[in-house]
Amino acid sequence: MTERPFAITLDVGSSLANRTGDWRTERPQYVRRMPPCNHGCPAGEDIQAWLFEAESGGGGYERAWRTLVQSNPLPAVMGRVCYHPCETACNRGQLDEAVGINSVERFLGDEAIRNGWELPIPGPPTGRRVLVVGAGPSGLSCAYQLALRGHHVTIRDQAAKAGGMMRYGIPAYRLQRDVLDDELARIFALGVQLECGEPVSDLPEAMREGAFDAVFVAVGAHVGRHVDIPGGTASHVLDAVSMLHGVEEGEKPQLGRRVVVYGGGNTALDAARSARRLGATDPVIVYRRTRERMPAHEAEMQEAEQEGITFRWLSTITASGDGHVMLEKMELDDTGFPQPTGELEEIEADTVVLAVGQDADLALMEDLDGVEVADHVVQVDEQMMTGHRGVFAGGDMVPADRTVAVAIGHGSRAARSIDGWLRGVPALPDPDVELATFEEINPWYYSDAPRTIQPVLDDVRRATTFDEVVKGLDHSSALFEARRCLSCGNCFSCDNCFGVCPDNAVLKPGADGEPYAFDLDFCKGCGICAHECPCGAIEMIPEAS
Amino acid sequence: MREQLEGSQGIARTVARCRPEVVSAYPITPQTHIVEALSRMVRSGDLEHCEYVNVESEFSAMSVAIGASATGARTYTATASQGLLYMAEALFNASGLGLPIVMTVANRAIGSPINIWNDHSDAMSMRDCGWIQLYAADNQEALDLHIQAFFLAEALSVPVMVCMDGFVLTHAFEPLEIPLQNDVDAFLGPFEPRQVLDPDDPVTIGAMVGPEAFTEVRYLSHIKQMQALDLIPEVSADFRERFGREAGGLFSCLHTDDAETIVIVLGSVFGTIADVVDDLREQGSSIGVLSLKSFRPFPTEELRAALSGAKRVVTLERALQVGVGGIVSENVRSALSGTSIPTHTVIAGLGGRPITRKTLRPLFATAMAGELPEVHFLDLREDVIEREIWRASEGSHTGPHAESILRNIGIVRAEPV
Amino acid sequence: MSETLPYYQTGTFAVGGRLLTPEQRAVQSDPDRMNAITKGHRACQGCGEALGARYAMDAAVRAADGRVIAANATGCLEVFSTPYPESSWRVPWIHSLFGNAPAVATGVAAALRAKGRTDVRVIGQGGDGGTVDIGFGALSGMFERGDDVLYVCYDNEGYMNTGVQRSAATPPAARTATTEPVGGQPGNSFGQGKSAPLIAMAHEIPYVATATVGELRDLEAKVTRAMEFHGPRYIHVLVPCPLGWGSATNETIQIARLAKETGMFPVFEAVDGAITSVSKIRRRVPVEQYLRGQKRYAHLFSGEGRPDIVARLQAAADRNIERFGLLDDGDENVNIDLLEVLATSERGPQ
Amino acid sequence: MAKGGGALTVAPQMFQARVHGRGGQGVVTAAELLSLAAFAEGLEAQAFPSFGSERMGAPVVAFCRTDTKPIRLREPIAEPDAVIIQDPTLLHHVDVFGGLTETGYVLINSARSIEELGLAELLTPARAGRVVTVPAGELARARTGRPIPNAALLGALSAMTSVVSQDSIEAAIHGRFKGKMADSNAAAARDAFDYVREPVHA
Repeated sequence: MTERPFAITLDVGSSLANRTGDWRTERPQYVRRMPPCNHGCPAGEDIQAWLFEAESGGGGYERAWRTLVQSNPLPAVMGRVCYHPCETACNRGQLDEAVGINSVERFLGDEAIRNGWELPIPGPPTGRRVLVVGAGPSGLSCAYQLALRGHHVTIRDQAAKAGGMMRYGIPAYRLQRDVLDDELARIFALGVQLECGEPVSDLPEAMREGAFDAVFVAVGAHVGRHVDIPGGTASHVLDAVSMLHGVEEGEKPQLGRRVVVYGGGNTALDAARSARRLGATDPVIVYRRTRERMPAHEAEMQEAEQEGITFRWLSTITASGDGHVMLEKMELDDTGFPQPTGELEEIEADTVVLAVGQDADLALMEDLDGVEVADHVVQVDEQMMTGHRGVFAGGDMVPADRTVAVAIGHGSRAARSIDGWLRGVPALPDPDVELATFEEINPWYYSDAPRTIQPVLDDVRRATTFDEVVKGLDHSSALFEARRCLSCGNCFSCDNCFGVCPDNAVLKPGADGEPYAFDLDFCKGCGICAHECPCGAIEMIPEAS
Repeated sequence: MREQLEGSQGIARTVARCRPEVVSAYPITPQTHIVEALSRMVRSGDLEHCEYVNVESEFSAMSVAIGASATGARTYTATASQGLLYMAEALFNASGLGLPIVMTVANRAIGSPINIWNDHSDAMSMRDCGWIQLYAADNQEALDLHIQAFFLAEALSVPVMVCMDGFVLTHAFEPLEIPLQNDVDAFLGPFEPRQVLDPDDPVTIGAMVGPEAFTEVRYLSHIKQMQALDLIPEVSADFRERFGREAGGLFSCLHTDDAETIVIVLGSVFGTIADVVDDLREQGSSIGVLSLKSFRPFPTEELRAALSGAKRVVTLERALQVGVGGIVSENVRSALSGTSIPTHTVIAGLGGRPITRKTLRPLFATAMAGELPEVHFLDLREDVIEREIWRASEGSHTGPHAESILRNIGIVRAEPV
Repeated sequence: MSETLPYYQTGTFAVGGRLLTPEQRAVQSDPDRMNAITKGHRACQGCGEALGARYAMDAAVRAADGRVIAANATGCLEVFSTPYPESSWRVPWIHSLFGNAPAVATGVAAALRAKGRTDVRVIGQGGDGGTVDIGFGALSGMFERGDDVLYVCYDNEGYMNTGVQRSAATPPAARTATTEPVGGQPGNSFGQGKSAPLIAMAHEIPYVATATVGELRDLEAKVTRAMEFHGPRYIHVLVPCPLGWGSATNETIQIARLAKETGMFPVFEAVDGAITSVSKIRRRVPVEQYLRGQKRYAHLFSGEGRPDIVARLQAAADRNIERFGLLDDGDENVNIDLLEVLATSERGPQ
Repeated sequence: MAKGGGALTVAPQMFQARVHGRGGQGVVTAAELLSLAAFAEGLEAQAFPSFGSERMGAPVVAFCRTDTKPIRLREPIAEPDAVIIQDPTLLHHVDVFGGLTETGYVLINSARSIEELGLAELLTPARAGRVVTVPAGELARARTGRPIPNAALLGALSAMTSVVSQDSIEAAIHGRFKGKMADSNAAAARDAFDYVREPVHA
């Protein structure tokens, strides 16, 4: 077109000359917040990161697993036995139901075993030697992390096999042993040296003799507590820990039909459910407080009830005689402490199993100067180091929840500290990242998708065998579950900011996954991008005046 | 070849030969016969590659024309009277956007009182809308002006209004020469729009323009009309060259060269007056008549030259600027400003009242005698006025202005009997 | 409207997503999208109309393979996009007058037909003032003649460009500069206004749809669908105006979403004059939640408040929900008697 | 083209005819046909209605001028050389003879005589043979089935005045109408022509 009319006819797109950025009083910026799942994971997993990979399915599963094992070498185990505080923290729980993180973790762990995926190649040897006492989750985790850093690691354990409580505490119906063995083998394949049936009694001597530069002690808590029950001799009384240990070693304890388990923790449930499988037709759990106050995990309680375990709340065993025990009714006082009522009842009992707590055998530490023991546990600092330089400790023997996840977390944290200690550069504390709360989520953008229910073993087999009760997810349901993740606090490339900006002031890189950017020459600072970000990964900050 | 045709049919057939691509119209007397004929030609296929759009109002008629013209289509519409006023907003828009739309205005009075007969109130009311306004003295010229209008519009990228008297011309049967298709094609050539809506070369048309540029935009449209003052005579000459007929131009003259009294008229009344003027000439009177064809742009300089020899100028017009008097006369007066030539206004033929030789002869006699008032209303029914004025003014005073007007038309306020 | 995608993070509701196939993504997620209205326009912060216009026009442009001409009515959109010497449009675009956009679009379409240009599609657009008020005659004429034009009305429920005066699309009780919250019945009167979409349907044109900038994929999908038809088509898009509604600039989309989720603004589509689908309410909320976010309704909550008026508005929303079957009760066959709707309507569906 | 019907006189310089009738009787068409006929004769011609919004039944006037030179005049015809009255019921309501020239023709659609119509005063010597009634409506009905008298009256006019020939009238009718409509009207015009030329009625 020649000689277009002046002023009334304009060239297209000429408004690019008008920089509207100077209208702005607030500017958007992308942030990375701490997802509640990561925050809640004692093992320190970057759950959101591996879910992100898993969402792609196919090749994404291996990428997801590799991200996962950076913090936890035992996904298949953890996917079975973890009480998943991550799911308790999951924001999606406030929308419909928490993402089944644990089931996806198990799926990935099983995929790895099925496909023979191997752990990362360790770094170049440092020549440093570390002794790990205890082949439980904590020790294994520590050994794994140290090995990756190029240190030589020797694990010593008094038991016949590695695994600690994973093998000798957790019944097989919760954790199939072949799975455990597979994941352990993978760690030892890294060059970690395992010495079983080798109790360590004198730590300084062991270190000197082995020329170890540092030691991580994680001997667990394998000593079952006892309570005196009058007349106890008459009937068969044993403690849960040794019972479970025995079962693992192939013993078939004669429990009889009527088994009374005394205690309210997970161990009590393990004992009762194992007893059921050993022929006890109607195990009873006796607990001094109410169900609400029972420390055991809800999921386990439900499974136990499904298996016919019965409960006697607010009860204590005052005496046991031949074929029976005497229960006394309790009531909670104002402080919530159970008080005897004098109200007695006799129930039949062939066996009484005590599950009233476990302690660590701290003989190993007692002579070490500087080591401080309180409440039957060893005190450690932020770095997991005891009062004795170079001696680190973790797992059930230090103050913390006694779970596999916590143990694994201890192990890797200790490994980081030991590595730093060996290098003379103290490990940096975790950066303080703001937590991504549900309020920052814009739930509208997430379509409704209730979680997948994992299949379970049928009742008959649950009553008679130690087969695994809870089954894994198949590919499609694992994918479904992974994709339920809201990606709290971190961009997942949904293009929403790019799409909703009325001023076209969000720049999108060509490829997916690459970060978006704000075109501050044109952004007017309306804040729609932040408000409409599904996962709360954009915040508005005032313009510097 | 000449044919005995109704004016409207002649216009329709001539417009068709200009090959419009879009015709949008809303019916209004006395324009109807033109658009009826065009719609028939489109449906029958006699007018090819043309869309006829039946719109729901004149406002939309012009709006459709605006959209079509901006898309590069040669566009035509026709209206009259109230319809032209209903278009008003769009008329300004079409000229502001520089869209070369051609429109026939079948001149008709404006209500209230509603009146379907001919005068020029409609077109005159739109004299400032930025369109070129051409007036036809007879049907042949009306036909020929439409061809020239398309040329002018497209050459300058400005809309053109061809004004022809409603009924007097639109409904009159007379011999007409319909220009041949080849000649029209050769004269017009294809439409090459100055700007066009096209995805291959997108533009933004119709921006909001502020104080920083609005004056310049207006000035440029003024320049366009000034250019038209030069182009209109050229186009008319070229037309004569090709078609062998006089048509258009800024104005045409009869016996004006040596005339003491020059009568200026617009439109079809020229014929009747020409007859009278010829008779008076035979009787030795020094009178001539000037037929103004281009009212917008107004040929100030050219008129000044043409009228310079006259002793007096009488502008006879079919519209009244209520509260002022003549409209064309005002422009004539400005053309003569600085000269001592007296100008007179004769308001005639409002709302279809016939302008006849019977009253023109005495009018011109009075004029030549130098006894014509500055503003005169031809054939005014003074008895009615007298009665009404008296009735209206009972108990109140009409005031010196009103009374001087009344004196001009020979009414001295009567006392109650 | 929008099919469920196997992506439970974003479902169908975000613009794009790395796990979606290109077909599943919105036009707006494409880095190479047209941006028919580009950066540097002078719309207010958080302008719903700027957003809606880009979505509609980009979708139309994609559907027409880039061959689109737009005719725009006077109004905010026109003013903020084309102040001399800058234009934000990248498609051929014309602004003529306030009340004639449909007719100008008709003229463009007529010219294209005369020239045998079947490749180019025509879009008419304007605000609610230019569409349901001053331009309504032209719009009806365009519908009735069957002109091949898609007309998009960006409804911000008032004359925002001139300083927030009342239009025929202004909802009851809303405050505008000409319906001030004074007197016994503060704000805009009940029982007034008109439903352009239903009236469009009464013309039995091929396609009519409503949408909001609260569900942008839906808006895009409807424009795309509309482009599959020829003849007159009408899409009525609710576009919140932070200035005129007194809403936060960052809540433009949220407010639009609430309009739909409360039932205040039914989202549906109609083919040949019959409603063929409605967008179900996902999470029903009381109208109060919608109203409270907007200062134009502040008088309903200040002091004693006017629960009676809020209740009337809730009743209007409930009527819409019942009339258009907006709740997902599994009943998918939508069958709405237009006459019944018009007969029983206090104000049509808006 | 050939002059028909034995023209007695040549047309005067300007000939002005005024047609009176009612809306729906083809008054405007009559004027148009007359102008077409004159044009066919090689004359200049101008026809125009009394502009207005006529409705069925309302009194209507139409005009036709013919001349040997181009016609510039555009005023209504105040002094007709001929008046054609399509509907005698107008005689008492409208001044149909207003301005009729001394030698002006009068043609009335009626089966009754001028005297019977009480118009004897029209029969001046100057108008000898120029004031005629013709049952044009009946002739038309006989040919066309409808009592629209315009074509027939034009036939009668050509018989009286020879301003235009009967052939031209029929040519005009065929130019304006098609098929049977044209034929029947032409026939009616011919009948009226013969009716006037027939001395019996003169």
